[in-house]
Amino acid sequence: GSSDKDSDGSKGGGGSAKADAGLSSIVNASDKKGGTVVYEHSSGPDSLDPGNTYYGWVQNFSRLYARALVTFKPAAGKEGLEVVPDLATSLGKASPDAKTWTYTLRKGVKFQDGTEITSKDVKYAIERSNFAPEALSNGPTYFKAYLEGGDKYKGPYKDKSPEGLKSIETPDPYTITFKLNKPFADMDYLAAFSQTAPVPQKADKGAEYVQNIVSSGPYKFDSYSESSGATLSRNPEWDQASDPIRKALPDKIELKLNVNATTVDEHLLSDTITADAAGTGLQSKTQPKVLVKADEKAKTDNPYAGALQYLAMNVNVKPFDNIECRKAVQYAVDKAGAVNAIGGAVKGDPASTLIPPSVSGYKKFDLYATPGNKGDAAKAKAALTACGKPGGFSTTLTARADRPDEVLVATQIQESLKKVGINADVKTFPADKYFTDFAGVPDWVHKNNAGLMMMAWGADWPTGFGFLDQIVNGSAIKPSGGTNLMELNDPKINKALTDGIGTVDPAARTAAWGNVDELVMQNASVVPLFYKKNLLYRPESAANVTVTEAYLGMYDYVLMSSTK
Amino acid sequence: MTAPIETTGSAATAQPEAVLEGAGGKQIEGRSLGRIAWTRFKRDKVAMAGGVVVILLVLVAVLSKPIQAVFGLDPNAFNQDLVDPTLLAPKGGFGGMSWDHPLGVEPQTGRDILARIIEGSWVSLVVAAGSTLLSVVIGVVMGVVAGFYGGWVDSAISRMMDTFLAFPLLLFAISISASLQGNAFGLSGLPLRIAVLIFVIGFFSWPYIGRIVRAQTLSLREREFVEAARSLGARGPFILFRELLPNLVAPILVYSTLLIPTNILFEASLSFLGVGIAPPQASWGGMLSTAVDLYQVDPMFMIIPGMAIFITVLAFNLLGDGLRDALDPRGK
Amino acid sequence: MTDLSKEIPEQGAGQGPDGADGPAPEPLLKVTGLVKHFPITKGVLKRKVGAVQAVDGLTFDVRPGETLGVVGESGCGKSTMGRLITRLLEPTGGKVEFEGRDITHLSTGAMRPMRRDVQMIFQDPYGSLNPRHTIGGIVGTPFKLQGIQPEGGVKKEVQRLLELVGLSPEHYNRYPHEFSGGQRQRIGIARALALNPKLVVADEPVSALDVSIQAQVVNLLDDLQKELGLTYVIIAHDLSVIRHVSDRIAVMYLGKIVELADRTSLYESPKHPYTKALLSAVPVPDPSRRGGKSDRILLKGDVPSPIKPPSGCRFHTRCWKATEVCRTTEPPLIQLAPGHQAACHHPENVPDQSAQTAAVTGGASEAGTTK
Amino acid sequence: MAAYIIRRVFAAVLLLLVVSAVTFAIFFLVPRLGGQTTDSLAAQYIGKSPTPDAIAAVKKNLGLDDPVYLQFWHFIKGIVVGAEYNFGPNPSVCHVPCFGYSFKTHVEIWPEIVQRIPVTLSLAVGAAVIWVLSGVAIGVLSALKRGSIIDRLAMGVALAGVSLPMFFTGLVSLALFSFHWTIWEGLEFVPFTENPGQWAWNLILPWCTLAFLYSALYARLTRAGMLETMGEDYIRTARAKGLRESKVVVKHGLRAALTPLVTIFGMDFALLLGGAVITERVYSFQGMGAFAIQGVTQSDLPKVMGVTLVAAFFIVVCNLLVDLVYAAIDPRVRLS
Amino acid sequence: MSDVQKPDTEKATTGTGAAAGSAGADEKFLSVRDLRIHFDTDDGLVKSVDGVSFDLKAGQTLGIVGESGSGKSVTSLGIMGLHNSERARISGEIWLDGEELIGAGTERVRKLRGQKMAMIFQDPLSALHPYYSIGAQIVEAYRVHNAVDKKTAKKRAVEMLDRVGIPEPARRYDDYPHQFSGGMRQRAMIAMALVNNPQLLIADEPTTALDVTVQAQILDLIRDLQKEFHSAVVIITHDLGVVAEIADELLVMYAGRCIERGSAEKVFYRPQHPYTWGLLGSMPRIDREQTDRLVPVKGTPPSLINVPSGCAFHPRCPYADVPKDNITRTERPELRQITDGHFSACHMTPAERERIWTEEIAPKL
Ligand SMILES: Nc1ncnc2c1ncn2[C@@H]1O[C@H](COP(=O)(O)OP(=O)(O)OP(=O)(O)O)[C@@H](O)[C@H]1O
Ligand SMILES: Nc1ncnc2c1ncn2[C@@H]1O[C@H](COP(=O)(O)OP(=O)(O)OP(=O)(O)O)[C@@H](O)[C@H]1O
Ligand SMILES: [Mg+2]
Ligand SMILES: [Mg+2]
Repeated sequence: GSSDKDSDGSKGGGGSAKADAGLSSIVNASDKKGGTVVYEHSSGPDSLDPGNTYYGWVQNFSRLYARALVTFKPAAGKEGLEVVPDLATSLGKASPDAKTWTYTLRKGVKFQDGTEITSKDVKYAIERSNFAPEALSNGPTYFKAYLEGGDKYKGPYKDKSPEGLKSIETPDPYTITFKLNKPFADMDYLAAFSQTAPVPQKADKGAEYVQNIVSSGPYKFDSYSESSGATLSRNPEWDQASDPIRKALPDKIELKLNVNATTVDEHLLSDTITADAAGTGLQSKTQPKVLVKADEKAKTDNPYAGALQYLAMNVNVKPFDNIECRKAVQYAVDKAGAVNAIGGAVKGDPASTLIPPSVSGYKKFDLYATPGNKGDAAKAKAALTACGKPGGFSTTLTARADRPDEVLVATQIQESLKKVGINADVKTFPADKYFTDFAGVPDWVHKNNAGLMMMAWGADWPTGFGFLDQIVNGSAIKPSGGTNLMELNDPKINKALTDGIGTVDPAARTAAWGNVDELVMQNASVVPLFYKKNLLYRPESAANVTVTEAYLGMYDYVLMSSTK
Repeated sequence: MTAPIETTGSAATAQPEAVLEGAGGKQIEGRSLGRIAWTRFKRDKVAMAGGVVVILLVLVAVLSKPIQAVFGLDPNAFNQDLVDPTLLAPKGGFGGMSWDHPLGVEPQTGRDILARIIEGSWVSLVVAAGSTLLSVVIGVVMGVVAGFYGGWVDSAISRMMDTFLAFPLLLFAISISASLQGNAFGLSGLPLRIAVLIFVIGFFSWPYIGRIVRAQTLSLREREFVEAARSLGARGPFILFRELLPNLVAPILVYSTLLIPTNILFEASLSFLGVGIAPPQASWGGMLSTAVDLYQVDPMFMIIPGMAIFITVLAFNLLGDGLRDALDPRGK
Repeated sequence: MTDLSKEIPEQGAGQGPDGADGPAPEPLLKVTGLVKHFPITKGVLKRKVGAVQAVDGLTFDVRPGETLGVVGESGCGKSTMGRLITRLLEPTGGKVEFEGRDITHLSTGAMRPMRRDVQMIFQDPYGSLNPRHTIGGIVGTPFKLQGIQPEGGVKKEVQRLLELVGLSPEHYNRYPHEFSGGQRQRIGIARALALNPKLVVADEPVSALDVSIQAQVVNLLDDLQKELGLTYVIIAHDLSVIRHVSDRIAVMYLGKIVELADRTSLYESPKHPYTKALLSAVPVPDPSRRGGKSDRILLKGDVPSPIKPPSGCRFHTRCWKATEVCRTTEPPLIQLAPGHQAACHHPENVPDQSAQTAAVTGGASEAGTTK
Repeated sequence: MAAYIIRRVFAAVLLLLVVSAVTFAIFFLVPRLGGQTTDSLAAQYIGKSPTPDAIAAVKKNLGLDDPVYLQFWHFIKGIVVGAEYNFGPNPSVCHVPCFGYSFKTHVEIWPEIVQRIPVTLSLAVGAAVIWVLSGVAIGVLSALKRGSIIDRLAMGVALAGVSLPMFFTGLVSLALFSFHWTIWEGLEFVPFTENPGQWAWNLILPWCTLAFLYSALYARLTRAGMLETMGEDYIRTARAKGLRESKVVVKHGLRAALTPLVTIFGMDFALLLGGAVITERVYSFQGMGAFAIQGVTQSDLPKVMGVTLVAAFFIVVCNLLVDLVYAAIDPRVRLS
Repeated sequence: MSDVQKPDTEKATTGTGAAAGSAGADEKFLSVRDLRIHFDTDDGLVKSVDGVSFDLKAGQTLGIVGESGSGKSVTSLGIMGLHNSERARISGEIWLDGEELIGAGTERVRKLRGQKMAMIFQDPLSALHPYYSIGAQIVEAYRVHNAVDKKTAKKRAVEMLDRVGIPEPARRYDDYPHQFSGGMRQRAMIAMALVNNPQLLIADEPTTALDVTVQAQILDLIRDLQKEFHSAVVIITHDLGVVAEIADELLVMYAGRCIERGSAEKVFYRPQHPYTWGLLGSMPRIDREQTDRLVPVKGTPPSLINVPSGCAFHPRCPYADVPKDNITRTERPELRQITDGHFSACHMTPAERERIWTEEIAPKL
């Protein structure tokens, strides 16, 4: 665990947990059935359709009504990063080349309408979620990328052939086999996506399926509205016997959407709701309220969010084509100041690597250490001189306008760069077009001299590959919508990634990621700023509370129950 | 005998001969209506106060860069040592007020609030004045043309104004300024934000003044001095610019001064909704919307930009009210 | 400024027994069958649903140096007539000739030079001066508009004009609101005279003024006529004023001239019943006349709407002499005595014009009573 | 009168068409001004890594490449006969009246709006009642006691009211009454049909926030109007009849003074019906304004467009009503 | 200037003493004593009415003439108690039927308004409420002072409309002011004023907005009604013709003061004030032979804030120099009785005036 904090002395015993107790244990553990768990969210999900979502919290939440082949273990601490079978009887069985993966489904698991779930339903779910972008555009498309012939298949809505995607085979109702186009050892993580939760073809209405989701889990939808939210109640067809990981304690789950963020926090503090569905923690303004009072602070957990805030330097924009200039920035940046600007230690830890500590593959090292992480002007100036720009230079720093913290950090960086003579002009752009129209478009970046770009990244699944592949692999450079903002296309790095993911041995695989991380840092094109942290709050009535690192450091919603 | 001008004049100098005799014929230079209005305005203490504040504000806005340079203020300089990182709040009471930072510092970043208020003043005023100017220019041109030419021109313009008035202004403003982020019109960054705000606020509110001007023009057009000019062979433009426009100056002036505060609030609202001026540029609305998130942490931070907006808007309103009273031919 | 000494008004012109056939001097202004209808429109499409028949067939002329007075009740079309002859309005029909030249449909541009010769004095001394301009600016406007550079400069000329109308040249830089009604009217007159016009049309030049001031302006108009040889068309509703200033008088009723005669003839023996009623209704500042008002004719009701004027003789709805023929046939304006025209089937002081016997019909009850 | 109404209704329908056309054109144009191509528009709807095929399919499906008038025509047609889009296994139907269809979240706009109308309506109606009553009362009082302490005080407060940003007052009152003193906790919208008492109770704060600004405005307007009408000749006539002053003020003065307010009220109320954007945002009420903002943050144009059109519809309808009310109260309008 | 002097007041009262002093209230239906109405404005104190006194018997008509702004309307509104008590400073006495009004409470005056005294205004269009039907407005006036049901009131209103000569009164009852012509509006105003049979009718320029033919109708109507109800009538106008037609008594105002008062015959035939001469001289007359030139009053009316010292008329008076010692410029002339019931305020001796009138003025008229 990362509970390296000084646990605050809330001595009041009586079973009340200490701060960060949720990081390593299940707080307020209980087996009592009943009660209503109420979640609130300040906006809304991309979709509650398990096949149409990319949001971490929906992946977490959807497990209440959608059972994927495998899932992360609802457990405290590092255990939570473990993948365990859910709908399948065991984890995936890989061929030696890690290109064929087979799962066996449990027998007798039923949809809410009583029909039994078969491998066809799982296959269909994957087909619809990955191959029908016009209808279901939100989710990740790893299956499309890794399955053989994935680039050809038109999706179940257009391709009405009975066999569908040929690289997913369903030889019998309980077996499903995936044929990949290249070795891929992280397959179980893909199978843990809610996309593998079964969807009965006859109930599928494409995007409108979200209005009538057919549950395979312990809860089913009573009502759903995009604006106000959803109410879930027990699914009578769900059978505890078929489900080793869920206890399904609450009678009812309520999800309220579009609640003012301030109100969400107030509700948490006043114990009117069980959790903030987003799982990103309290807002800045609420933070002092809970931190100054010992008894309030005891109710907080402060986990890593599995995400890194970093500064990308585009190696094709002058003068960042020169590694010395990149190093100058590495030294000049005041990471401690950046952390402080967004709310101090509870919001993040100064970072020196790409992979955050909560992601498997994390290796601790710091190539550009500065005293107190506050930057080192002397070293920066030296690097500048080495770069041939002793007087500094001017560049542009982009950030996402609707992310206030990011803008704040950008301005803070602007200030620290100014001290060594680098003038960065902060320009902000709307988040939804940041990658498609601006920072993710190399042409635009080159033309606008956007040498510095703010970026934050969380892993799609908590392994080094899941974290790194999309941001440092040369294949992630795209004419538009790219996420490799550095335009890093280092054959060494690319190869290390490919080799790593082809390694079936977990330990060796995990070790590979740390090396990739180091390679990237040697290139100096990424300034890791801080590992993001969430300041979570456990209301009095919340029971079975524990942080799951697998889902970006939010509470585990499968476990969570309420005494109310 | 109820011509409005007469009552105004009767009070002051409607009896020139009597005055001439009384004053021994020394006063020959005429007193224009503007002068009379000014005399009247000067007597209105509240409006004068508003006017003085407005002038100060405009000076601060115009000279914001020099002021910052002279006093060494930097609206974007972080002073993180002055802020408690976890509590976010400035160290010390009263929002971190000190000699170095008379209005305190921003929570989280420790930026100097005075500097940001000064920096924000020009943004607020530029947007408000620019959009006011835009809507006044369009409104006056359209209103005058409609009122003066009448007929189908009037019908067309009036319909157009109806149509514009049927647009939900705020929704339009929000969605347009949200759509035009990044770059457009060959602009990007702050200039684009300002241009978009000016356009959005100004372009959709011209019918309000357009209607007023049209009505005024319509009534002025019926006045005999227009007929008189025409009987001397004056053409449209002459009548428009020489005869009508001078008489429209007063209502336009009053309306403009009253429109500016509305637009200041509009800009602040848009910034509050996150589609206005983008940070890190300081703007009052933006400051307020950040402050709103932190009011429990540091109430001063909310109060100061709130007060800045309030005082500015109030001053403009007072000035506008005073001008209206002073320029109203009916007097008091 | 050189042709000031044109023609001295011939005193006799108005009173002379000259008919249309007499060897009269060429009329300065000749109006034939002048018509002005204002369309009434409705809706977005500006559908025409009717017309205000403000002026409906006027024929008269104005001779050089004379003063033609025009009287009539409110809304009978006097101002419209004034605007038509100054071409501020485009006539719907008929013809306006000035000095023999047809100006009926001249464009604004072509009218421009003519404007020097025809000028206007307005009713409302408060509304006819732009409050934002100085007196100098107002009186100097004609020069500016006509592109004339008087010798000695505009300012000097303006000051001369101010003096001419009895104002101090020092008032040059003052604003209209600093003047009283009478003074403002003088400013308006100065402006009208700036271009040395031949014809001045004055629309109710004194009705907005106080009695004591009225006289000042009336006298001024009088003096200027003598001095500059002006020709006036003076519109007014005050019969006393009209009598005082005019040589000939046209009486209008609902867009038509019902009687046109020289002053003495009209006041002494009005031919049209309307004129008669009008004259008898004028209050006389003589308390002794209060008792014996036997000759007072009290008309009933108001002037009908010019949108739907009565058929036949337009006065028949209020006329105590009306007969069937009045209802159906419009009486022409004909000469009943030398220099005295009237449009009536049953004129006063003259043999009946209608062949039909004056059978008083039911119209009498709604018409009028003689007291 | 009937003819007048028919004419006005006809004009209103026409106006609505024009408004929607212009709105449509603007929403068509603005993204293009912002540098977006139909490709990038289409790309928004198809996930992270759109293939050219998919883009072409979306463009075809949504008719993004069609000229603007054709798109507008489809939109208008949708309102009357509904629309269909081919995304999933079976076509997504947008039922009549189809005020657009969100391609991002795949919902029909109209039912969403209908769902939110009660929220906005409750907000607007309640606030309107408060501000009209209080604003007019204060305005009349001020006008009658012109120059007195009451007048000065009321006008001072009114001036402050119009000078304070609404979100500021809203947030401050939320902070004070809901969070600090917890008089209103868990402020959320309760439908009137569910619990009228709770409905009203929960709306008090938003109502007052909204009403504060408007009643300040209306107090000023009423005062000005009253001062003007009370100087009219017919007021003198009413007094000359020997009427009681209260009757002179209310029956003769107020009636005339309020007439111009009807127009302004119609406009203000209509604009609110289109979404009390800021209030809804501050109090997180799911009204039309919040829906529009949601559309804006999600770059989901159909939502914004739908709300805008419905709002325009309210404005046009309110204007129509204002005209009719005007005709009813001012006999001079009726017959000319 | 301090012309609110005690002596002045007394003189004015004693001046009329012969006429008013001994007479009982029964004879003088309306009696105004030294009425002063001043307004505080931004520009100074406007002395709109500055010491006006007159009496009026029931059944009699008083005409008030004078230039625009001379205080005629202010006087009449003062009698009706229609000035805003906060903005106007009113002093003096107004006796109506033996009751003093200025000292009386506002409620009392309100009860008298519309019942005992009624008023007709100059511009009937703006004086009628545009939103209420003619009938409703008359009914309202009736029901303020008579506790009757609507039906009775309506009957009364229709009756009054009929009485003032509006054709088809029952149908026109529901019409709105803008549907009436000018003359009809004025008739409606009169109907409204007379609906309670007031004993005092004040008509402020009742015919100025009307055409001659309609003016004649209205004057006729007022005269007939007066005869019928035996009420006292105050008629304000600047048209001497109208006054001559209808008034028994005449009061000429100048700059807020009464400068001549007397019976109509006396004022018309033997006017005693240069201003009255000016008035008569400046109007063209239809009943006389045409004169070449009118004799205007020179100059312009004075400001009421800076009323010229002494005789307010002196800057415009051609005879200002006739009395010696510059007395016209320094001392204010009092209203003095010349012959029985004929008063005038001029420093010239009556003999002198008589001479100027007969020798210089009369021949020119
Ligand atoms: N521009 C116009 N449009 C429509 N109708 C008009 C217009 N000008 C005048 N009228 C109408 O024409 C008729 C005659 O108007 P005009 O002004 O000529 O009358 P007038 O005799 O001058 O009346 P007054 O004595 O009141 O000035 C009136 O009924 C008037 O309403
Ligand atoms: N409420 C007021 N406040 C200030 N001055 C006033 C007020 N009412 C009237 N006056 C002034 O009093 C003077 C006399 O006004 P009044 O209306 O009595 O004149 P009038 O003789 O009726 O004139 P007219 O013939 O124009 O009606 C004017 O100078 C006017 O400006
Ligand atoms: Mg006219
Ligand atoms: Mg008056």
